[in-house]
Amino acid sequence: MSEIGLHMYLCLAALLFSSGLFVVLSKRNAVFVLIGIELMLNGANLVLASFSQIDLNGQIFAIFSVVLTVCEVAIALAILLNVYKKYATSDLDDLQEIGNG
Amino acid sequence: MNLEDQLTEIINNLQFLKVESTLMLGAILLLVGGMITKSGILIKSVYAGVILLAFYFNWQGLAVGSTLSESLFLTSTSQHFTAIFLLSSLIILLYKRADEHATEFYFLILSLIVGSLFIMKANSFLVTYLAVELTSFGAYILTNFSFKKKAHEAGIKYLLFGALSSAIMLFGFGLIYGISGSFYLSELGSFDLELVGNAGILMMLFGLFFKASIVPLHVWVPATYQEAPNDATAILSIVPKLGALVLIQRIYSIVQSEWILNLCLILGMLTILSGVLSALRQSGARRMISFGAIAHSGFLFPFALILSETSIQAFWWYAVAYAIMNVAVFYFLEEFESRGLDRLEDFSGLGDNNPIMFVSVTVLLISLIGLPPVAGFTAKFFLFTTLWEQYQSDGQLIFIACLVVAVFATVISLFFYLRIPYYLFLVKEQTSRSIEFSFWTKFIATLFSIVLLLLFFVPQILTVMQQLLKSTP
Amino acid sequence: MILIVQIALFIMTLLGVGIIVLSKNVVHAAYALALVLVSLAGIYVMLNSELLAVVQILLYAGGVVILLVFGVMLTNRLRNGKLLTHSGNTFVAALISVSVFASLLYLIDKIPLMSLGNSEAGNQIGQLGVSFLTDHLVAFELIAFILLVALVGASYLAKMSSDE
Amino acid sequence: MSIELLILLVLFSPLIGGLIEAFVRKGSGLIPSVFIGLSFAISLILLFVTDSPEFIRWEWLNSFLIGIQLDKTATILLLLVSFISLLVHVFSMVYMKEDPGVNRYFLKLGFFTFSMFGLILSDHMLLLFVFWELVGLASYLLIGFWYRKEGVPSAARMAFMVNRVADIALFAGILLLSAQVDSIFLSELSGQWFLLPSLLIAIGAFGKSAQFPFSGWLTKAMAGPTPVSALIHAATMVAAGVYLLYRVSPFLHESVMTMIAIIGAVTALYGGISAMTQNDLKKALAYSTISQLGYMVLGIGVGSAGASMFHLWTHAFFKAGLFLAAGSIIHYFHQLSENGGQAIDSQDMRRMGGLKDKLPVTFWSFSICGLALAGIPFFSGFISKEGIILSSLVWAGQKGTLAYLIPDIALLTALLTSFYIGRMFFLIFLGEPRRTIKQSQIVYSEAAAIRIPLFLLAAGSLWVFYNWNPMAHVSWVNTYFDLGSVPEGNFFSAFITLVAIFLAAGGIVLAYFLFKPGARTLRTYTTDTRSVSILGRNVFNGFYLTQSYQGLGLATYIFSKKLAWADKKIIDGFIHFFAVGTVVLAKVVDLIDKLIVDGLVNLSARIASFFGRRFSGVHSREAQWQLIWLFIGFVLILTWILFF
Amino acid sequence: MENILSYIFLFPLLIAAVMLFIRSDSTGIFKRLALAATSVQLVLSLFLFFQFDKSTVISNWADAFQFVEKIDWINMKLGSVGVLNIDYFIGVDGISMPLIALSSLVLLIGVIASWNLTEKTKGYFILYLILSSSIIGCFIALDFFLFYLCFEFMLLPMFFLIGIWGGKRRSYASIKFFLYTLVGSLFILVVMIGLYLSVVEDGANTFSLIGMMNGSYSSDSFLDPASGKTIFGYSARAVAFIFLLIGFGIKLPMVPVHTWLPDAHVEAPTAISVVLAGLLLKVGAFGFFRILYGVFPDMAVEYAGTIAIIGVLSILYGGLNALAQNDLKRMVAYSSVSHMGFVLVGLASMTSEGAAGSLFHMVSHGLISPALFIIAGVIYDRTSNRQMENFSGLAGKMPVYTFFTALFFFAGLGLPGLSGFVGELMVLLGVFKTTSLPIWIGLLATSGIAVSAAYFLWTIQRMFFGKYFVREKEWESRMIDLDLREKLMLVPLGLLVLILGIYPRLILDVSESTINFFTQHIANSIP
Repeated sequence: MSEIGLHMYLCLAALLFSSGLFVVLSKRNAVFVLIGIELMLNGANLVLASFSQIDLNGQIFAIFSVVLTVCEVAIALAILLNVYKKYATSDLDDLQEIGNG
Repeated sequence: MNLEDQLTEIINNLQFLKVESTLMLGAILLLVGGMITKSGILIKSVYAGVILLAFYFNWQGLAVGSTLSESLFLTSTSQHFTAIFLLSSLIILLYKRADEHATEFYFLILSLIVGSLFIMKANSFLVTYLAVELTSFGAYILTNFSFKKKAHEAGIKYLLFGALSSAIMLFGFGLIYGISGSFYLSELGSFDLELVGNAGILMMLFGLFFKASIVPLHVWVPATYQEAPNDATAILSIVPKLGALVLIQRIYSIVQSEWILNLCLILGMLTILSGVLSALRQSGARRMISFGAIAHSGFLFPFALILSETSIQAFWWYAVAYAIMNVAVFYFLEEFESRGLDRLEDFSGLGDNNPIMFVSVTVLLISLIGLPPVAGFTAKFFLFTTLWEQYQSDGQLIFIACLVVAVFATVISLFFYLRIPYYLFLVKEQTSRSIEFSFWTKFIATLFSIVLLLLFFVPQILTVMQQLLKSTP
Repeated sequence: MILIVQIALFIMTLLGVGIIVLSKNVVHAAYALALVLVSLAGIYVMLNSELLAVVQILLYAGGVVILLVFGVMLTNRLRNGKLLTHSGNTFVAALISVSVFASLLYLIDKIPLMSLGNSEAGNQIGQLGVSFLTDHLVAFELIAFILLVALVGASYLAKMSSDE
Repeated sequence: MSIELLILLVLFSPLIGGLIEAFVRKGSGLIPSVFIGLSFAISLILLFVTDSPEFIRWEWLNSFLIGIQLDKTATILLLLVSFISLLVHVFSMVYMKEDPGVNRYFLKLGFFTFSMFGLILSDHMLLLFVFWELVGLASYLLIGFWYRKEGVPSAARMAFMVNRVADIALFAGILLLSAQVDSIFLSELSGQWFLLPSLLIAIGAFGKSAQFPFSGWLTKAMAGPTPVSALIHAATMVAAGVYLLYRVSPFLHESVMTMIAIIGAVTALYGGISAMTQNDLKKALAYSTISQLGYMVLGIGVGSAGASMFHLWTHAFFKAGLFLAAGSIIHYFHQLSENGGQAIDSQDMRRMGGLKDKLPVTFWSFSICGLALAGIPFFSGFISKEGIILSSLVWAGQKGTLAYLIPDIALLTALLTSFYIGRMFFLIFLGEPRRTIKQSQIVYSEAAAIRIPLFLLAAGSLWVFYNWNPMAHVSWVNTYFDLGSVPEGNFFSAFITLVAIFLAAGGIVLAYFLFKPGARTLRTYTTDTRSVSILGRNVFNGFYLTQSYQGLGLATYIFSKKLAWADKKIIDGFIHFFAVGTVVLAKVVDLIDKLIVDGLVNLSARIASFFGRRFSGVHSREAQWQLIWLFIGFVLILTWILFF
Repeated sequence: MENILSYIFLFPLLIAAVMLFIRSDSTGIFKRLALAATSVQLVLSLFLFFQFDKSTVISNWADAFQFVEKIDWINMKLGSVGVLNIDYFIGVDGISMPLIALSSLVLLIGVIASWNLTEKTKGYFILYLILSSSIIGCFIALDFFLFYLCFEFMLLPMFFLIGIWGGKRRSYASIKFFLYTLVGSLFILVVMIGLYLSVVEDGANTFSLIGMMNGSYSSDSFLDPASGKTIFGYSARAVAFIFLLIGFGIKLPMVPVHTWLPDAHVEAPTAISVVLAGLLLKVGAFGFFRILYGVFPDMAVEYAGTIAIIGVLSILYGGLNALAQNDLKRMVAYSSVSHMGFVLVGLASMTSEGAAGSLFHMVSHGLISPALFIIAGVIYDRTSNRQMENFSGLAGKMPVYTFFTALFFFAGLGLPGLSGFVGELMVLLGVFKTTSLPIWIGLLATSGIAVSAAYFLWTIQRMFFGKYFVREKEWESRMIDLDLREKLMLVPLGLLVLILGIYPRLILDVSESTINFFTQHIANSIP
């Protein structure tokens, strides 16, 4: 078979997930972190889509998840807007006011 | 089955969505109402009406088993916990809340509850995921609702954690789905999940751990609880947490694998320990209580993993006690914070000032520690009993370990919970301040402590309540 | 042919990911994300998930990326005319990511082989539509409510931020 | 009146008298004296009406009987105690008249007498122990009577503590015994006891009777008022140990009996030597008492308990007499110092002298009692002491050669005894007053309350009351003590008697030569405190004819000095060291308590807070670090699931 | 008078509830109400004491209890455990009867001791009355849950009473106290649950202590002696026993878990020290009687040696520590440790003499130690100081005070004729009589008496004898002899100490049949 097999898709998904994770953990900018999360979610979606060969449920799940992601990003940006307003930065490092004392 | 039959059946089964539908429609009604009027009282009464109606429906309707094309799975446990959610969301009306954000606030609270109800009742992966996300969205937004600087910080952090854990969860669903081809929780038990499936379940559980604030997904709790408005925090600390635990209980009852038990109990112990140990060093009242709430998740956790009848009932009992304690404790914090009492030192020597209020607080804190004669003790007592009994029946040492950790943590929790009464009564006041509370506040405070005492002395109230829920008309 | 397309899509995706990981500029990253998303849409098509691909392009590539770019614009000060960010904990982050990746690969390796592309092309959209209103009615209802919540929440928050 | 009632009357009337004196009608001791008199009278009646032992028993603890008995021994001892107590009460009426605490004093005295009666009447060993302790308490209270004076409180405490330690042994012995034998009623004792209880009980007796090495407390006890010393620390309480040994001696383990004999002998010698160089009047008498108690214990050890009890009886008379005489002397000097307005040490014998004319009754009674003590024929001491020496000889004959040390020591002590009492006599009464006091201004005469007791006690020290034969060694009193007989006299015994008389007389003569009025020793005695060098001057300027005597005397003198020092330093010191050591140990234990036991608690708190800190790292403010923590957890768990 | 026990138990609570509704600025009323409440309590318990039937024949633990009241309290279905049945189940036997009488007396005296309190009287007396009820409750509870409730509920009032009204380091002391005893009670809680799951009565699991003591285990349950279950390789019963030993040992207190006691005593106000020493320690000891020995007689036999050694250690260690103290109250506190050691030794002997002696010693110590704390309080009230070296020769200045001090000191050091002696005597009789303990234990325990004499006498010498001296000039004017209030507290205690010393059967008769059954119960468990 000349086509790329299921496993390759899954590996791509894993790669997306892990590199998203790397971005989340290492980039300071909140938007960047969001991008990382998007990557991770896409990785997960890819898993679902790959398995949607069994029945349609996988695809449906993925569609719903895309919708949810959009909502999430919208909320995140709304909050980020507020944060920027108050902190004048969107670097997570600079958000360190909450703590003991 | 042809489409027509399917649709008819769905229409027939829609009645099982009565509670959720009521809440959702009520939420929309609230939103619409908010456009018409800014009157806080009106909004609150609509909210109360919706909750009461939902409560009525919850009391009325009971079906056990899967329904709506297996999307949902109803159990009596979920019905009981629905009652807890509704009641506690009713109680938060006692909190002071300016009319300014009332519409959106109560709308989001309702959405949060809907989400949690679906978490408990979800059967298909999709609904589970959506319910978790719905709950999270409500929670993310509510965290910002004090519109203070730090609130947004807490909000964005909460959201990032949440999104991450939902990504993990989604990946987990993908794996389970891929390996089993199944799309329903109730079918999990009928497959050999093997390694991949187990990893998927683990990743799925991570998402639930996040909701239930179990180690290591508890890190968002202190910041969120600290910065969200108090009434929102009360709900956040009760509703999603219990919902997730109920779902974990159901998942475990389906899968029942050894490793889940061990993993969860170990994480439960870690949760307890990390909660109490971290709380030791806090100097802000609310932050300390937040860590206490983490510890309580750990205390609640074993119930979800022990499937004896005792455990199920004790779970309900502990949950009720926990709900009442948390609603009460955040009520008090609200009252104190509005008078500038944030840090523990601020409480110095206030004990004489307003005995009724502060004695009630002390009663409440004792209950949180788990000492007699208040409900918290009975709850802990049931926890210990459950663990003992489970150990007695299957002899796994991990239950004893859990018991030891729980006992040990109870001692430590003495240290930090008691610091508030310590400052109140034992530390002498440097400058004389006068803190006044309204009669109404004092009345509510007393009521809370009376309820806590009553639950200790007449614990059967709750079983009777359970019975009442069961004997639907 | 299909293989070439597939490989191209894979390469595009990897390219996008690489840019995101290595870039310091948020805007570049956002564009790279768009690239990744579009390529993924292509991959979905390869996986016989056309509706998903459509949704991906419409919502993700169209919605999310634009939102993100706006987000970047609204919430970042320019540094030397560029939207640069720095990163930290790179080593630990890389370590964790690599170990996660390794674990996932290990898992994937355990998944039994399945052949692709044997699903009936048929009336997939129709089936999906029916399934939305039957099997996944609750989810459908729920997502509607979630959209409402997100809408109300996000707009309210945004409003509050601009009010002050 | 039934005998039970009489017994109870005897027992309680001193206490009632004391209570009335202290709380109801505060007088100067008349009422307590009357009540004691009542006890004495009843005792006298009891002596004649009691044929067979009387028992009173009651259930004190559940199914645990205790009781009292009145047998012959008890009656005669009751008589003795009540008699001496009566005299001391009367004496005290004058002696203590001006003391502000006189009412308290009589209460304590009454309490003591009550306890002593109880001790004598006890049938059950536990009851005996009860009164034993009460007697000790009374002694403590009376020694500490002048609690404000320097050294008095610590003296009282030391006396009580030394007693207490021995009492613990007795207590343990009794308890051990109660578990091993059927009955611990004194009247029902039987069999041979095991070593441990025997030993413990003997140790208890040694404590109360000031035997070596417990003797130290008795000299300390002299801090109390002198009449008290006469009653408690000479006549009655200290004899309680002897009494107990008398009661249990037939049942004691054999080796313990030998030990008793040895301890008695050692104590007798030790007391005698120490008494020789004392300057303090009461100290000298105290050492003498120790020595005499040693005799009694020795007697019990050699199996002639009856003889010991007889010596107890006679000793009670002459030693009480001596103490009361001492009290009279001290009282005299007190009067002098109060009237003359100058503080003087009223007990230093070196500064006395010439009191013969000032205190004639005292002089005569002291002489008689002193002769009795010295063991001169025609006085009671001779008869009783002879019994003990003879018994020890007989005993030694049965035991073997080495055992002859015991009678030898007894004889040697007889010499020492007469020497020191002679020395005291000469120092106090003869010659000129070695003290410059304007005595002429004061007219002092001995009050009747002083004269009568002295007279009676002196009279009681004469031989006639005991046996018409002045050379006998038994008397009618012996018939009241039917445990342990006194051997019959024979030629050998007559020889020994002669030796004893010779020794006694020799001692007095020796003392006369050293301390006669005008003797060189005395001239510098008052001023020079370096007594060894005084003796050195004696050697060269004095009696060089008896160089060898002097050499021996010097050695003895130096040795006695050393012994006194040793007594003070080593035995007291040992007790002191023991006390200090205990305190040090206690401090160390306290430190351990603070550091380790508490330390553990604090340590665990510290550990808890350490972990608290580490955990709060998870809750650091940096969101991404939290995420990293989260994923470390995730990876760990995942790995666990995957690979295990 | 049918529910007399309930009246004794609940009357103070009722009065406390009444106090809640009185305005807190009317200070005088609270102490009077508290006095009334405790007086009524005392009268009722004296009535009970003399009504108690001493001659019952006991063949079963159920026979031992009189004035039994049993009301269903909590009755809820709890899953597979069945019905969670907790009863309001109270009664007295010969062991608890003397302690109840003692408690009501000491509590009354405690009220008198706090008569001069002016600060926050309302809170103080409410807490005090709650404390009284809990103490009595511990002694009369026949339901383990009820017992535990009362046991635990003594902590909180105590915590606040020490923490709010205490001395300089009160917060440290109160937290230490709370921590220690909470740890102890959690140990007990765990065992309690285990017992509940193992003991059945009438076919249902039960908290009934009678059922537990009678040993009606459900077959093959965890703590059933016959089942031979183990935890970590140790016999389950042994583990439970050790847990209880620690739990009640902390309360007792036994060495080495005693260090909370000196701190708590020193910092507590006089009245609270009185209650603490007089009663709370007795609750710990009562736990030994009722639960350790009552429910686990087989383990008690097995661990007799351990308990005896701990007891002897407590006696000597406590005594030596007391000797080292300069603070009067601290000295008394350590002496309590020493004295409670006798209770352990007596119990370990497992003879009726030893057990009765332990009980008697508890009562006797319950009279002596409150008095000693009152005595320490007298000097503290006058000078705010308790260091022994700051005082000397008080005997001349304060003769009545000195008299009482000496009386109670001598009672403490076990002088015959006073109650302290009887307890020690009986304990030692038991120890020497039993065959299960070596002789040296008895000898060491006896030597403890000498140690106690040493520290008491030394204290008398230092503080009361010698030349009159007080450290500060300003104290001079305050060194007055006992006033009426103080005499009112000390005289009854002194009289009782004397009476019990001479006529110990006042207590012993009451407890005789129960104690005999108790020892027989232990003896029966020896296989």
